[in-house]
Amino acid sequence: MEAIDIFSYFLLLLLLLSGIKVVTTSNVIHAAIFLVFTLATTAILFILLSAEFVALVLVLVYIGAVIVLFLFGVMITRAPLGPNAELDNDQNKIFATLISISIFGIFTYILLQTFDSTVVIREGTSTKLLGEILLSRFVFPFELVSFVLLGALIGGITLARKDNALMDEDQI
Amino acid sequence: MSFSSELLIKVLVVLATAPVMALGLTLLEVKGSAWMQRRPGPLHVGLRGFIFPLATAAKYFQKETIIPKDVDEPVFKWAPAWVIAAVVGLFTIIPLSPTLVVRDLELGVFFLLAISSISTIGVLTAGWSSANKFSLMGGLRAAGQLIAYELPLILSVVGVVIQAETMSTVGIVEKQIEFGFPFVIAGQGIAFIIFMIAATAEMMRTPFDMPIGESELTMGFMTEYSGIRFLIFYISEYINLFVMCAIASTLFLGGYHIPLLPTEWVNFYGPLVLIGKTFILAFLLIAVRWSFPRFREDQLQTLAWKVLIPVSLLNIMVTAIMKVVF
Amino acid sequence: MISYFQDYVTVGAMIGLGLLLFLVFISLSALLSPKKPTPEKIKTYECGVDPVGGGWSQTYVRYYIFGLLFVIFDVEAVFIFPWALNLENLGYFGLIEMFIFIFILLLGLIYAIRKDVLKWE
Amino acid sequence: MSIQPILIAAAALFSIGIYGILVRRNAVMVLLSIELILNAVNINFVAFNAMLSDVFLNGQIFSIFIITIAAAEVGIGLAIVLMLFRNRETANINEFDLMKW
Amino acid sequence: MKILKESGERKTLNQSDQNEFINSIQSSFKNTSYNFDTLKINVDLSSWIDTHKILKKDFNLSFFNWLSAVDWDNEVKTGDAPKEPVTPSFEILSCLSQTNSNNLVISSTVISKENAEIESLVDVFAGANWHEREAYEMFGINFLNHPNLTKLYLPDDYEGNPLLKSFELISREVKPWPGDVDVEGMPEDSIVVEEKGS
Amino acid sequence: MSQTMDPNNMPILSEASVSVEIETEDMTLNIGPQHPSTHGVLRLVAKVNGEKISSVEPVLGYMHRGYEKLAEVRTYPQVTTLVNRIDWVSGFANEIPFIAGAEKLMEIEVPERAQYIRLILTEMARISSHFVFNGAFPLEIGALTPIFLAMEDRERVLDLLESVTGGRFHPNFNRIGGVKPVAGAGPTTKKDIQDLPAGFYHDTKVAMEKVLKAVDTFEDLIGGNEVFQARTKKVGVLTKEVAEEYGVSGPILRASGVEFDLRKQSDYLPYDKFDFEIPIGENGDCFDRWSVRTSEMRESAKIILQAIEDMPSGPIQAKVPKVIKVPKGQTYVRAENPKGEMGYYIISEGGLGPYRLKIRTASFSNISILPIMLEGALLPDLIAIMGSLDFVLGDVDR
Repeated sequence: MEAIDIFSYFLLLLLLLSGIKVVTTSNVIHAAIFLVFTLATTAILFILLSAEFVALVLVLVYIGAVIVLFLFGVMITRAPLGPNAELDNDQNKIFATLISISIFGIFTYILLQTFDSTVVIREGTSTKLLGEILLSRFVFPFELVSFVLLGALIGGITLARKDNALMDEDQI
Repeated sequence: MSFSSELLIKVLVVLATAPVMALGLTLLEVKGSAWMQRRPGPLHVGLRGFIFPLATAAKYFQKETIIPKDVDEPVFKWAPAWVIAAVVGLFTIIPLSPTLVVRDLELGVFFLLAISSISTIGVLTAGWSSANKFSLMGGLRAAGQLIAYELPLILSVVGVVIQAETMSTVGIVEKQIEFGFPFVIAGQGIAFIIFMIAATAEMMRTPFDMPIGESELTMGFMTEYSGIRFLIFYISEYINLFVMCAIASTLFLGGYHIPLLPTEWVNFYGPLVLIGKTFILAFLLIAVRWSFPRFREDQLQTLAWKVLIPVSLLNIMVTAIMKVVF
Repeated sequence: MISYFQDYVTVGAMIGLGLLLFLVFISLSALLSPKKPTPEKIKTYECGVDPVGGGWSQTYVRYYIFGLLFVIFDVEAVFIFPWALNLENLGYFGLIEMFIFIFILLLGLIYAIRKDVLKWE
Repeated sequence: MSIQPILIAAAALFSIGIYGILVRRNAVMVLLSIELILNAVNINFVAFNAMLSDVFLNGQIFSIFIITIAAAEVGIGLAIVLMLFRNRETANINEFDLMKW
Repeated sequence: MKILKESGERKTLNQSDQNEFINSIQSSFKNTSYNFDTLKINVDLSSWIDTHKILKKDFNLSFFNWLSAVDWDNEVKTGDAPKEPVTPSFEILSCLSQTNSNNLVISSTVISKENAEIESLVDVFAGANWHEREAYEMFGINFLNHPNLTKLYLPDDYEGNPLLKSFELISREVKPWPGDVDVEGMPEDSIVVEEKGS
Repeated sequence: MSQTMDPNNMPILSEASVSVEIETEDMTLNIGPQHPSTHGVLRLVAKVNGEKISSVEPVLGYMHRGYEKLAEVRTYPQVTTLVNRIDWVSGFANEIPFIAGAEKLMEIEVPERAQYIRLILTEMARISSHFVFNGAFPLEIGALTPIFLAMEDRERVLDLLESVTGGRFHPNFNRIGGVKPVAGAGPTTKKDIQDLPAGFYHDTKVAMEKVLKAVDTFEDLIGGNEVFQARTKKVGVLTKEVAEEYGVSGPILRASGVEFDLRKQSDYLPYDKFDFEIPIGENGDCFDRWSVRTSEMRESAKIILQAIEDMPSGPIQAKVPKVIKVPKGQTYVRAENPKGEMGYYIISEGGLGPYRLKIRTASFSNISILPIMLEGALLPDLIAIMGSLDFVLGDVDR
């Protein structure tokens, strides 16, 4: 086994641990920070899978922007500093554990059945090539993305604005 | 030389230079501000005041680090780490010559933008975890400002990438040598100005220092920080000043090269040229800092969203048209 | 491929160096500095009076909108970079593609400006 | 390296996300859990891309699109949470029973 | 860039204008006095608010200078007692002036010490707010209809009204009044000075 | 939407979503007493919603020294030492109205030369006070350089004040009936004494030219700065009606467009002998307040230059009794101080000290408009507005 494989296993372990912390920690900000760790390990994993551009996109968009948005959201919804006992539905815990473990079980079974010993191939990806494909083969989804983003922007502004649309139009 | 020993040497060199550059810029700042304010500045500490920054840093090592009782301890304690890690990570792509570079990444510029966005989290969590109203407001202002000015920073670089057809920093400098002109003359003058404004805002220096705004928020997100953790924020600020100015000179001012100098000797004069350009740019920012009051939060956001971002998008379009048509 | 991994080992080493600097600073200071917390010292600073109210209340929704705008334009930047690298190959086709893309997002910015969410009353 | 451990880890991350969605009471935390799920999907795409050594980079480009859409999703999702928070003064999803009104 | 306009003509003191103003005040109000360049109107407690309204409206005294009180008492713990016996009472003083001349009026009314109450001027002059709060804490005078009659300077748990003549200064117990009167000797004759300072 | 509403009792949807705004418990922010920009120990209890201020309650009294009470147990000459500590940035100017009031009650005619010396020193106090303002105000909105330049220039003026009075901040130089001889000239009783230090006229001329130059520098460096203009223009607008009602005086009132300057309208010092202008503002915003003060420095320098030109010779001290007893009477004397109108209402019952001394200070009235001006302002504007009011806590609390 190569060193890089050992490192990959270590990363996967780290990924799962931080993922578990995201859903179990009782502090909202800590959860967001553990999500950063999850994403950072994912980014390293991407680099190992020779997808460097995707890894940096993950860092730029997720860690640099979406997490900040989450932190803003947490602060605006007035999450208390420190642990918050009321974060979880305690009565759901057993049920949720059962469901998630069974999903995991089914997935694992299928995966083990399907991909026996297929090997990942680590070879370089040219970002230039990626751009070329993105703008030729995927040109339609690419343009569509701009509409999705525009829609998200308008929708988000409409929802988050102070004089809400609900109040402006629906109220007589 | 094997890769690992080379890496070790490079890391050690950066380990030595990063704090030295920070101290050098601190000295430039204190002496520059003193010069602008008609006063002598530090005089009595060591060699005519020249080891004053070192003495200041040494002082912080001996100061008690007070951790207030209400803070969210792990977050509070680690917040400076985000900032310094992001800033030091940027040293990777600063080229002192085609070969004297920690690593010339293919995605160089993109890497710069991705990594530099990490420090936002450090600042925001620092403000939040302090459990102090001033810190919180400072942290929010800082985050709002960092994200607002990250966009012009990113977009102003795109013009350079279009012209250079590469994102590697060495590649960009080589392209400028090929051109014969640095990009600031060859079409990216507006982008350079936007980059410098955005970089000033990213570093939270006057006139964009309202996250710290000591007359309003006492010390902004750093209010509760003391001792060594304050020093880490402080030193990161100056390392960041160095990095940003070095990147700006690389992208826009021809980096390690000056026209007419023989390119085969670039390993000798390259570092000096780059550091020289960096310090000149840094001095420009220092002069700006000591001449202007700070903007108001809304004026700052208006400037970013209504002026800088549209203008930088326009710059991209114009550059792209020039590139395709000619 | 070797070079590619070396690239990112270097990046990892540099970011690690940042963290190392942090840890070295912290531990050096822990050795050199005193630690004598007193109740007064570890109180939250609020201009010399006892803090009133909780440390905190919710903040401007405005910041959220800035964050949203930023996310959207950040994503745009992600697409612009591969485009910028390939402009020569793509030619006029790429130019028009990206102009439509930028134009649509600019509409969003104009919408935001028109709705006055960037204004502070 | 075999692709199995990566895919299994992604599946595990997916299940963790599901667990989070079911257990968490705070709406922001539910959104965080959704991010875990999307991240698991991304890992799968990139891993498949590497497995197939796809010349068209379908997997990578798809994951970029997913990241993009996820960003938009978070933007809208948090905006909805904020609006509900305004109405109900809480980010607790148990109390978002608007249909009862 | 000059955004200021500077007043062109020089205003000099106009004695006749001032006399005219004093005459008009004296003809409108019965009980007035003009001593040491200070025009003072003594008004009844009942017409305290109305007087200010009239002064503001009819006499253009729109500038609110100050409001305060005097504790008239024969038995004093601090300072000198009045030479001639006075009726123990509070005198409320308020000062209004014009903003285009040196004209200035001091209105005065007297309230009893037992029932130290007076209508608040805040509705006429909003600026009276803090002055009345000061008088409230310093003298214990109650201003009726004041929006926020709380202590201005002193801590909330402070007891006593410092400016009352019956309020002792602790330092004066240690060193009784008038203390050592340490007056610098004044010159016997007026001195003609040689010009030396150039 | 309050949480107390029972969801079951809510009739229709439209009512349920009436209030869409977040019900904010506004964050209570203590600005001061230990805050970098409150000029001392002022405390503002501000209710803020994000960056916006919904209400402000100033809390005073951290510096209250009870001068009105203390004055009752002091003799008249002793009171001057108290009063020049009221507004310590322009200590000399505080003495003038009190001394003038005592002289009025005693019916003493002050020699002209003493009047001129008082006038020169008052204007110097005004210049030094405005220098402090010109340093502190930009500092508060984030420009750090002007304060160093201002302090350097103020030093020259303070040196002059020191050379005459022996004190830089608290000169205690006025005597009832005149002024003291120059510092170090020996007892006042000596026949042949020196009243101004040697070389005073020349030094003053040099210093005033420097002041004029400094004013030009400030108008360039501060007033010409785009960021400064953006921060101060249209910010903290005060209308003249509100200003008058609250008794706001001095440069702030003049910035709001009211042409009211006691130096022109009153006769406590012989200002009518000099040629000078009163700068008036148009908009009553922070920029005008800065601009009025800065222009005033130029006018003050002009007055001083004129005064040393035609300085009369003669005595500096009128004849007064050895132990000063002020006859029974009441008077109100006010003066145009750098911060605004300062007045003393002296009630004398014929004793060694005043029976009651009401001290009307400018800053007290000037900052009483803070709650109105700050309502709805942004937090950075709070600092700009506070800075533009140029108050001194000693002048507020007394």
